[in-house]
Amino acid sequence: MSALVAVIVPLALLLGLWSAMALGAVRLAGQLLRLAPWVPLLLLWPLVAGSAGEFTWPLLGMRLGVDATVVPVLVLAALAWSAAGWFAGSRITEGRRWFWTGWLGALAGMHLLLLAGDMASFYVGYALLSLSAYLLVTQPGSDEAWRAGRVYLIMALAGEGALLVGLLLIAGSLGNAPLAELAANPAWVTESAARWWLLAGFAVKLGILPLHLWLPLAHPVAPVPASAVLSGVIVKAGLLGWLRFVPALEGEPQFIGQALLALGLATALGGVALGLCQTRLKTVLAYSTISQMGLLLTGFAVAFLVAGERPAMLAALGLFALHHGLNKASLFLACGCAPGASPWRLALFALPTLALAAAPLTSGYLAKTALKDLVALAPTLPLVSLVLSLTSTATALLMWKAFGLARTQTDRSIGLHPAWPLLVVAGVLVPWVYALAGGLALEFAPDKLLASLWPLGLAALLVLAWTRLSGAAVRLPEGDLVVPIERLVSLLGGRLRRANGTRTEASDDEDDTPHTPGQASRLVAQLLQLEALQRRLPVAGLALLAVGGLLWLLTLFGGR
Amino acid sequence: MSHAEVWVIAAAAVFGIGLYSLLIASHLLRQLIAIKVMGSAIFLVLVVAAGPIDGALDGLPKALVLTGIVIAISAIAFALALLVRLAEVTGSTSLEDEADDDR
Amino acid sequence: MIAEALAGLVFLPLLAACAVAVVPKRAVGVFVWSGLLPLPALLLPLTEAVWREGLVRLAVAGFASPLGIEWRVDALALVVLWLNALIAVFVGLYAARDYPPGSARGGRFWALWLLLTSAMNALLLSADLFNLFVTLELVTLAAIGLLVIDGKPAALRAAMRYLLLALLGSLFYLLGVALIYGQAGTLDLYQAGERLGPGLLPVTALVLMTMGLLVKSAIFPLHGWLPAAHGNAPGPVSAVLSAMVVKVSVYLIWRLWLWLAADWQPAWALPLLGLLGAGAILYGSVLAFLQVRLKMMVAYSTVAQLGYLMLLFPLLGPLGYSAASYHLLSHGLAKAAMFLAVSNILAVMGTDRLDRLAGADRRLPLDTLTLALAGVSILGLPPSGGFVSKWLMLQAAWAIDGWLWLAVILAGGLLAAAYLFRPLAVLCARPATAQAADDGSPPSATGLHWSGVVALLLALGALAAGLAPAPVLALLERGLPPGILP
Amino acid sequence: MNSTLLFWLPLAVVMVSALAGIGIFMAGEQRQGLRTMLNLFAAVAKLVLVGVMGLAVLGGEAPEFRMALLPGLDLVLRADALSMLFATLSAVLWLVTTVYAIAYLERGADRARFFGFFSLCVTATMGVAMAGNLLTFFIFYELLTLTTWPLVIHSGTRAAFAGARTYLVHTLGASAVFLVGMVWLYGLTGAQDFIAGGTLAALQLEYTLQLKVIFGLLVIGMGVKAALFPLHSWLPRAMVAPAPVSALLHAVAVVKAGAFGLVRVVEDIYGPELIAALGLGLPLVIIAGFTILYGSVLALYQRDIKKRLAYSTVSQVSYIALGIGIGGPIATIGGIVHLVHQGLMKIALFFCAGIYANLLGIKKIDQLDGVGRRMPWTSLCFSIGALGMIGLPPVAGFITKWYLGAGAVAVGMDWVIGILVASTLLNAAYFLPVLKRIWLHAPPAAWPADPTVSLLEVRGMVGAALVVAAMALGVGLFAGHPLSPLNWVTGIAAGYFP
Repeated sequence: MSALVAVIVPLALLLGLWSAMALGAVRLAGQLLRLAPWVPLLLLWPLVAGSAGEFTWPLLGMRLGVDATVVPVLVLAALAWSAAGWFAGSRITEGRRWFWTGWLGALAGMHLLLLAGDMASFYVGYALLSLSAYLLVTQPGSDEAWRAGRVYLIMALAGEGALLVGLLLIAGSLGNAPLAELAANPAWVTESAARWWLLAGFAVKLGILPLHLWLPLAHPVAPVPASAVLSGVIVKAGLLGWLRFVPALEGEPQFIGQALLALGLATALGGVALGLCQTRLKTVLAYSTISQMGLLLTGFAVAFLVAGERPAMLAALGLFALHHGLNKASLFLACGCAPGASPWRLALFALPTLALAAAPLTSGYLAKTALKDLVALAPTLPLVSLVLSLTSTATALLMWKAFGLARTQTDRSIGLHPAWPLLVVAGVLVPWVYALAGGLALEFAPDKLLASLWPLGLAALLVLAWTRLSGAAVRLPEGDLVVPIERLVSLLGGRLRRANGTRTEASDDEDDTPHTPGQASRLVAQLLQLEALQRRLPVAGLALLAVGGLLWLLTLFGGR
Repeated sequence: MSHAEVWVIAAAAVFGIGLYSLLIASHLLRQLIAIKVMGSAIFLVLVVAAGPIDGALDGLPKALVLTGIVIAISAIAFALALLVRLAEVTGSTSLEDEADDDR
Repeated sequence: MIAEALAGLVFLPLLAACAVAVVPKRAVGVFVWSGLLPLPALLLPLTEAVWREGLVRLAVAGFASPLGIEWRVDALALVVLWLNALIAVFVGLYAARDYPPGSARGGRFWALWLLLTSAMNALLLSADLFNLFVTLELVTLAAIGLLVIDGKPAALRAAMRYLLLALLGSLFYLLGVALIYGQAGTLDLYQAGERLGPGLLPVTALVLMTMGLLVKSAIFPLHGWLPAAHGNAPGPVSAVLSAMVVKVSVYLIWRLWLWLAADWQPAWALPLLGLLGAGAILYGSVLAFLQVRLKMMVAYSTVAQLGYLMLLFPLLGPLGYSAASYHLLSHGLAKAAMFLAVSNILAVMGTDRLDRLAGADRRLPLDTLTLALAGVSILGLPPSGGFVSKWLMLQAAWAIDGWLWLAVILAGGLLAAAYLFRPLAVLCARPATAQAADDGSPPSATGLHWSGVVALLLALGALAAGLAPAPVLALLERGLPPGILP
Repeated sequence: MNSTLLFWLPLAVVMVSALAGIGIFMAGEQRQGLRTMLNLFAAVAKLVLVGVMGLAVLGGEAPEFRMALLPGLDLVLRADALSMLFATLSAVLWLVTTVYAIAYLERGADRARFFGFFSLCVTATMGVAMAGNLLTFFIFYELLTLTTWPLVIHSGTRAAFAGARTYLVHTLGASAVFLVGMVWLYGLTGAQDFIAGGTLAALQLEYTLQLKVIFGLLVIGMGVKAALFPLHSWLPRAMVAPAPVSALLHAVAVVKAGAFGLVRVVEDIYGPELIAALGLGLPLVIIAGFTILYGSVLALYQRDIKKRLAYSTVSQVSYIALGIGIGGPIATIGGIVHLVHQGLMKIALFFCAGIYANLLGIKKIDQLDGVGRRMPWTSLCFSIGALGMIGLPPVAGFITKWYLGAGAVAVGMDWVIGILVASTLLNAAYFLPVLKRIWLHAPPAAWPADPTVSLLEVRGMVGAALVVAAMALGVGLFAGHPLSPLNWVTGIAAGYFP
C-alpha cells in the first residue's frame, strides 16, 4: 500500500501543479511547488514498512514492493533527490512549469522503477524517466540545450528500443513475469538473445564507452539540480536494470566475463582521459561519472566469471553506487554555489573529491576496497587488480582538475545553499552506516590502507610533473565523437531532403474553387460523333439487318 | 413450286422494295409510303398462309388482315399529323439534315 | 372474382380515357382518378390467385383459344403488372402538377395517359401473338402521343424518328407472326410452342420478331432513337417511357425465347443476345458519363440498364431468370424516381446542364436525396433492389463459370458509379464564390412540394425492394418458364 | 429477458441513428435546436440500448434479429462478444463525436446534410458491428461507403472532390472484388453465419487453392478500408473532410470496419487453425508489417497535421491485421484490442487537430509553435494521443505492442519484434518533434486565425477531446480491470483458442 502511495503522490502532484498553472491559480501552484522537494522522502516509507502489494487493475497486473537489490539506490534517490529538490525550489526562477513537469515526471518514473515488482511496471517507470529527463535537459531552452536534448533523445529512444526487444522476447515465453521469478530461475536466458539486448539497452543509460556520447552533452547543460539528479541517481537506473534483467548462469563461457571486465576498465580510463581535455567544470564531472560507471561494470562482470558471488556483488555495487551518487550530486550542487568564493566553500568542495578519489578513511576508500576484494575473487590476470588501482590515480587526477576549475569560480554574490553542505555530510556518513548495516568486513589492515595510498601519491607526482613541464592542455570539444557524427548526419540529411523536397511540396494543398466537369478530349468527341451517326435512320436500318442476319445464322446452325 | 410459294416470294420481293426505299428516302412522306407498301406485303403473306384446313376455309387470317389494316391506317394517319406539325414547327420535312437536337 | 379484376384492369382506364375526352373540363379530374387509383386494388385478388395456382387463365367472353382471345397471368406478368400499376399511379400523381386534369393541356394528356395504361395492362394479360402485336402498337402510339404533348421542336423530331423505327419494328414483328401462323396454324403462345420445331421457317419467324422487338426496346446497336426521345420528353412522360414502355418489348422477347422457342436450345444464339446486352451496358455507361445534360445522362443510363435484362439469355437458369425479372422491377422504380427528380431540378433551376447546377442541393435537398437513393439502386449497391438482382446475377454467372458475364456485371456497376456520382458531386459543390456572395444567406430550400415527395416514395420503393425481395422471388421461383429447366 | 426483446433489440440498436438521420433531414437547415436535440437523444438512446444488450450478452443470452432476404440467405444482426466490443466503441465515440461536431460546426454551413449523413454513417457502422453473416456485413459495409461519401465532399472544394473521387474509386473497386469473393465463397459453402473458430474446416481438403484465392479476394475487399499497403492511398486524400468526419472516418467508422472485417474473416469464417493450415497467416503479416513501416516513413515527410495523422493511421491499423495474421492467442488478443485502443487514441488526435484548425487556423505542423501555452488542455490531449501512438506506457498503445510482441515470440516469429520496435522509433521520430513544437517553442506573434468563438464551441470541443484522451489513458492504465477492453478481448480469444 505504501509503495502505491509513493508512486501515486508525485503523479498527483504533477497533475495538480499542471492544472493549477493551466487554470491560472498561481497561488495554489506556489504552495504545491513548496511541497515538491520533499516527495522523494516518501520512498523511505515503503523501505521501512517493507510491504509488497499486488494490484491486478493497473497496467498488466502491477506488483509493487522493495527487495534487497534496490535498497542502496532507494536510499540514494531519497536523499540526493530531495536535497536537489530543496536546492531547485529556491534557485529555479524562470521556466518553472517546464522544469517541474520534467522533475516530477522523472521522480514518478524513478519511484515506479525502484518499487516495481513486474517487468511491465519496470519498463513503464523506465520510459517515463527517460522522457521526463529530456524535459530537464532542454529546460534552459538555449541552442546548446536543444542540441544536447536531440542527441539525448535519439540515444535514449534507441536504448529503449533495444530494451523493448529484450522485454518482448522474455514476454513471449513468460508473459508479464514478476522480477523475482526472472532472477530466481533464469531458464529463459538460453532461449533467446534477450539478455544482450537488455544489456545494451541499459548500457546507454549508464554511459558505457561507445554509448556515452549523450552524457557529456546532457548533464552539464541541464540546470544544476537537474544535473545533480541526472548524474547522481538517474544513471543508477541502468545499473538496477542490469541487476534485474541480466542474470549470470552457472556455466557461463569465460570470454563473456572477460569482455565485460575489459569494457568496464576501458570505460573507466577512457572517461578520465576525455575528462582531462575539457574546460568546463560540469563537463569534467560528467566524464567522471562515465568513468565511475565503468568501475561498476567491472564489478558487475565478476558475476559472469565466478558462480555464486551474487550477494557479495550486490553489496559491493550497492555501496559503490550509494557513495558515488551522493558525492557526485553534492559536487554538481557545488557548481551552483560558486565553490571558489571562500576557503570554507573550497573545503566543502574538496571533501567529495577526495572521497571519489578513494582517499583512505573516506567513503570512497570503503567502496573501492570492497570493489577490489570483489574483483580479486574472480580468476583474472594479476594485471587487472593493478589497472584497478591505476583507475584511482586517474580519478584523482580528474578530481584535481575539477578542483582547479572550481577555484576559478569566485563570484561571491551567489549564496551558499544549505542543501549542498547537507549532501556533503550525507556523502561522508551514509556509506559508512550502510556498510555497517550491510555487515561488510571493515578492517583497517595496513596493507589495505597502503594499497589505497600509493595511487594518490603517484597522482600527486604526475600533477607536479605536468604543471612544471609545459602547462599546455589538450582541448577536445564536448561530447567528443558526437561532433563528427552530427556533421555526417546533417550532410546526409541535407541531400535526402533535397532529393524528396520537391515531392512533399507537390502534395495538393487545399484550393477552394468549386468542382466543374473536365472538357471532353479528342477521343470523347469521336465517340459522340459515332453516337450521332447511329441516330440516323439508314444506319439504324443497316444495324438492324446485320444483327438480324447474325442471329438468324447462329440460331439455324448453332442449334444442333 | 406450289401455288403458295409463288405468292410468298412475291410478298418477300414487295417487302424488300418497301424496306429499301424506307432506308434510302430522305423525305418523310416517301418513308411513310414505303411503310404502307411493306404492310401490304405482310397482309399478302397472311392471306396466302391461310390455305384450306381439312376442307373448310379458315377465316382467322382474314380477320387478322382486317385488324392489321385498321392498325396500319391509324398509325400512318398519326405519322402524317406528326409530319405536318413537324414541317410547320421546324420547316424541314426530313430527319436527315436536322441539327443535333439534344445539345 | 378474377374475371372482374382482369376486365377492370384493362377496361376501367380505357373507359376513363374515353370519358376524359368527352366530359367537360370540371369533371375530368373525377374520371382520371377513378380510372387510375383502383388499379393496385384490382391487382390484389389477382396476386392471391397467382400465388395459389401459379397460372390464371380466362377465355374472354367464353370463346375457345384458337379463335377467341385468352388472357393468362403468370408470375412474370404479375410482377410487371404491379410495376405498371405503381408507375401509372405515382407518376400520374406527379404529372397532376404539370398537367392539372382541369386544364386544356391536361385533358389531352390524361386521355393518352389512361390509354397507355390500359394498353399496357392488356399487353401483359394477353398470350396470343397477334393480340400482343395490337396492344404493342397501341402502347407505342400512345407513348409517342405523350412525347409530343408539349410540341417542342426537339421532342417532335425525336418522336418522328421513334415512330418510324417503331413502325419498322412492328412490321418485322407482324411478318414473323404471319410466318408462325402459316406453320403452326395457331397464334397462341403455348400451343405454337409445342407444334413448332427449330425448322427453317420457324427460326426465320422467331428472328424476324426478335429483330422487331430489339428495335422497339432500343437494345445496344439499335438504341439511336431512345436518348433523344427520353431526353426531350416532358418529366412524367420520360419516366413512364424509361420505366415501362421500353421494358415491355424486352418482356416480349423473353416471352418468345422462353415460351415459344422453349425447347429449341439455340445454343449459340443466346450468347449473342448476351453480348448485345454487355455492349449496351458498357457503351451506354460510357456515353452517360460524357453527357452534359442531366436528362440525357439518365436516358443513356436506361440504355445501359436494359443491357442487364438481355443478360438473362447467357445466364439461362432459375437464378438468372429471377435476377432479370427482379432487375426489371427495381430498375423501373429507380429510373422513374430519377427522371422525376431530374425534372424537378429542371423546373426549379431552369436548366439541367451540369455546369450550371453547382450547389443546387441547397435549393432542392429532397430531389438531391431522391437522385442519390435512386442512384444507389441503379448502381446495385446494398440495400437496394438493384443489389439483389446484381447478387443473383453474379451467383448465376458463377454457377456456369461465366467469368466474362461476371466481369461485365461488375464493370457495369463501377461505370454506373462513375456517371452517377459526377452529377451528385456537382449538385453538392459549393456555388462559385461570386454567385454565393450576392444572395448572401444560402438560398432557402423550396418547400416540401408533394411532387418531390412522390419521387422520394418511388426511390424508397426501389430501396424497399432491396430489403424484402423474398416474397417476389418465391413467386418467380414457382412460375418458371418452360424454357428454363428447374 | 424475454425472447421478443431479444429479437428486436439488435435492430433497434442499428436503426436508432437511422431514424435520427431521417428526422434531421426532414428538420431542414434552419431548425438547429431540434436537430441538436435529435442528435443527442439518438446518441444517448443508442448508448443505453448497447448497454442493455451488453448486459444480455454478459448474462449469456445472444440477442439475434433474422430476416429472410434472399432465397436461402438471411439478414442477421447478432450480438456476440466481438460485435459488442465494436458496437460499444462506436456508440461511445459517436456520442462524443456528436458533441464535438455540434460545437465544431457552430458557424459552418450545410449542417442538416452533415448531421443526417453523420447519423446514417453510424447506422452503417453499427450494422457492420452487429452483422451475423458475411452478406449482412457486405450490405452495411457498402452502406458505409455511401454515407461517408457526402461527408468527405462536405466542404465542396476541389480538393474535397479529388479526395472523394479517390475514396470512391478505391472503395467501390474493392466492393466489386469483395462481391466476387463472397459469391465464390457462398457458391462453395452455401449460406454460413459467423461461428467463432470458423466454418470452413470441412472444406479444406478438396478446395485448398480456391479457399486461398477467396481469402485473397476478401482481404483485398477489407484491405482497402483497413488501408493495407497497396490500397491505402485514399486515406490521406480523404483528409480534406472536416475534423469530426476525419475523426469518425479514421478512428471509428470506415477504417475500423475494414479491420473488423479482417478479424471476422480470419476468426469467424476461416478460423485460426485453417488459416495456419493453409499458411495464410504469413502473407498477411508481411503485408501488414510492410504497411506499418511504409505508413510511418511517409508520415515523416508530411508537413500537414492531418496528413501526418492519416499516414499514422495507415500504419496503426495494420497492427490489427498483424495481430490476427500472427495467430496464437496472445497476438490475436493484441490485434483485436488494438481496435479499441487505436480508436480512442486516434480520435483524440483528430479532435485536437480539428480544434487547432477551427480555433487558431493552424493546418501545418510548423504553425504549431507554442500552442501549448495558448491551449494547454487541447495540447495535453494531443500529447496523450501522441504518446499512445508511440507506444509509450501508461497510454493504451503500449498494451497492444506488448501483446503483439509477446504473441509473435510465442508463435516463433521473432522478426516481428523488429517491425514493432522499428515502428515505435519511427512513430517517435514523427510525433516527438510535434510535441516539442507545441510545448517547448515560443508562440508566434499572431495566430493564423483568431475568430471570435462562443464559449459553447470551445467547451464542447475541448470537453470531447478531454473525455476521449482520458479514456485512452484509462484503458491503458487500468488494462487489468475486469471490465477493460483487454479482459473483454481475452474472453473473445478464449472462444477462438479453446
